[in-house]
Amino acid sequence: MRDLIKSALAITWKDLYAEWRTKQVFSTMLIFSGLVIVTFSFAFDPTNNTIRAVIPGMIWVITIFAGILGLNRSFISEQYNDSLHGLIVSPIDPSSIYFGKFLSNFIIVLFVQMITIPLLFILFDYKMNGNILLFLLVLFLGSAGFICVGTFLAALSANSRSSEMLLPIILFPVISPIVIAAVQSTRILLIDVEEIESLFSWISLMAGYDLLFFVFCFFLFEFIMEV
Amino acid sequence: MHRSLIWILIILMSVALYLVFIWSPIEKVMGNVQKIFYFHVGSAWVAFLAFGVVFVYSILFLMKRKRSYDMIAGISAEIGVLFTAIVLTTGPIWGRSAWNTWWTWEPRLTTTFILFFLYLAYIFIRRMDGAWEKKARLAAVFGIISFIDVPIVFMAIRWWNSKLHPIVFGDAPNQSGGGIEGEMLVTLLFCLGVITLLYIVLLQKGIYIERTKLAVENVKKNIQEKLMK
Amino acid sequence: MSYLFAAYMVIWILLSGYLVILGKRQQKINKEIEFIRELENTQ
Amino acid sequence: MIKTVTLNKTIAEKTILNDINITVNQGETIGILGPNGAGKSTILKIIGGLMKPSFGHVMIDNIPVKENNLEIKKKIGFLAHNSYLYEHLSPVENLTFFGKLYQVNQLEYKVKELIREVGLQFFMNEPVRSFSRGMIQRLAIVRAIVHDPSILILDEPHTGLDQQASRILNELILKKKEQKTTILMVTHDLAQAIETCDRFILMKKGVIIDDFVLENKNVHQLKEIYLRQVG
Repeated sequence: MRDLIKSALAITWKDLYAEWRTKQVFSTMLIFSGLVIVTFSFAFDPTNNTIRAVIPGMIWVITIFAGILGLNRSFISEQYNDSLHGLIVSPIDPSSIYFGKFLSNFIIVLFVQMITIPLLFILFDYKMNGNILLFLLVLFLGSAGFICVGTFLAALSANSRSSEMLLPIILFPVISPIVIAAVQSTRILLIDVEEIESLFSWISLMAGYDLLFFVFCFFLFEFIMEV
Repeated sequence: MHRSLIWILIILMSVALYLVFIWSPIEKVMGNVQKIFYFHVGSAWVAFLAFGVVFVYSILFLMKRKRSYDMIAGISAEIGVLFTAIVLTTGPIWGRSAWNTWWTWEPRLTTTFILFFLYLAYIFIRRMDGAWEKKARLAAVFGIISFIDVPIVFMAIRWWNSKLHPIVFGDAPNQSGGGIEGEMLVTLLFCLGVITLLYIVLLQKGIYIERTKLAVENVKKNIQEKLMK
Repeated sequence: MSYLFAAYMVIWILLSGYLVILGKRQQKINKEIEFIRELENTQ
Repeated sequence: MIKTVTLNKTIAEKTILNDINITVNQGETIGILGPNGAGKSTILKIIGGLMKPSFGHVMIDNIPVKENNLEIKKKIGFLAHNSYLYEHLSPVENLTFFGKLYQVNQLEYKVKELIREVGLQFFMNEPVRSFSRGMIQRLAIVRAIVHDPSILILDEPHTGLDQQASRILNELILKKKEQKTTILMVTHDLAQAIETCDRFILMKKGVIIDDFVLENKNVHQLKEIYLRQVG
């Protein structure tokens, strides 16, 4: 188990370091998020007061669409020089590849959120008055569930030549519960604070989803890694 | 065996139609339209059943790696798409007449909607390029993941639904068996049985076709190799 | 009444649509078999 | 040391390997030769753990490869046609990463030593992206031996190499051979094979057609046998 985490962290570190060198994925995700925010400003009148109602949805639309850009890259980049085969022949558990990739994708998405969400609030003149810690918890749990299934299905779809098209199609239906839960709990925190007692059932749904799918993806991953 | 099943199916299907249209009483509030519900519910049941079959045979495939398990899962998913499509079209028709709106984001309908996309995703994976072993393995993994997902989807949608829209229409007849009359129940159960039989017949047919296709392909490959020598 | 009619029409159309698809697959296989027979005859 | 027992592999109904039984003793250097599509690389991939056999199994040190997988993988160094290297990382970073996966001791020192050995010390902090094919292949070789494997599997290592890189590679292989490393090599290049290998296995269409020892380093004799058997 310790070896598993060690090699997973080595993979995470390698991915993040390569990303730090190039900043390719990160900058693409940021620019894409910016463009989505601009498009939202055309779609919903930013001076209108009702804009508050769509902010929770925006947060998750940005996270998920930007996230998919990164997920698509995370296993395609391993195909260059067949480096994924290098990971398979090395003495590590296949699940540690999953765990390592999950961590690096998750960290990148959290960084993107750290920039885009404040930006969204500023550009749409939204004043945050809910519980910030709970808000961060919701962001954390929601993104974790999304990336957990996303990393797994990215590895699956990387086997196809048209993986960029395949991934969104197979990913969205599976993550629909986490999207519902994440948007609902964000809405409760940002707008309908009076419904706060139902927030906890949403949070527990997210936590349950994260745990369940992490375990399943973790153990099923070796079937994806066969050549 | 297959042939006799088809005949039994045809006879039972006519009986089912008789029960639905003539024998069973007309519902007082909704009238004739309520009769959609027999086949609607039957199709929904088979859709979920088909997905369950995909799940079971996906697990079996990953353990035993037999091609026939993969075939059964694939055909079952296809039939599942067919019956989810039936649920998704008859649902709105009923909704239109009962609630005067084509679509409501009612939990069962929404779950079926997502189920439809899960099936489609599964079929997309099966249509990937590459050797069958790879496609079968990946599809099986997805079949397992998506089956676990369905109950969570249902739960999430029901919670979301009860928070967003308080139930305006009252319980629809398929949501609670409460006011159902004896004859209606008999008809419903009969229809469930007949549609399940229809599923089995379609599954047999599909598997038979896949098997012959495979056999023909093998023969063709052999002949090709012989001719090229 | 027309809604009921429409609903059952849709059911039958979808079902027979699937049967047509299955039939087409069968046809394709039959053609292949024919083709193979011809190949064997020419040998 | 290595033993394959009735190894079979079929991919999409096509037989790639048909009942392969090879026994390799410690310290042997084996060249696997044969035309394209003979299944040479597939054997290496199965032994290296990259592929699962459809039937049969591999024993390494009398342990079936299925169990205790990770311990066995630590003993194997695998060099494929592709380098497995990460483009955006430098040689040091690449080797350090793989060294970590193989849990190599004194990694930092070892990495520098290896890089010096293949003459890349001036480029050890440049990203691999800017390297030529020959430089990449040199780095790929040391990537495969960073953990001092007792079994070295080489899949067409000489393809695309310039003469100097080929020479460095052969020197490395011979050095490993002196250290009693078992070496399995698939190659098209008979001249390179005879430089390093003692035993040869000829394959055709998924079966072994000949298995002989040739220690006199005579390329012509090898060529003659090859042409007679494979055609």
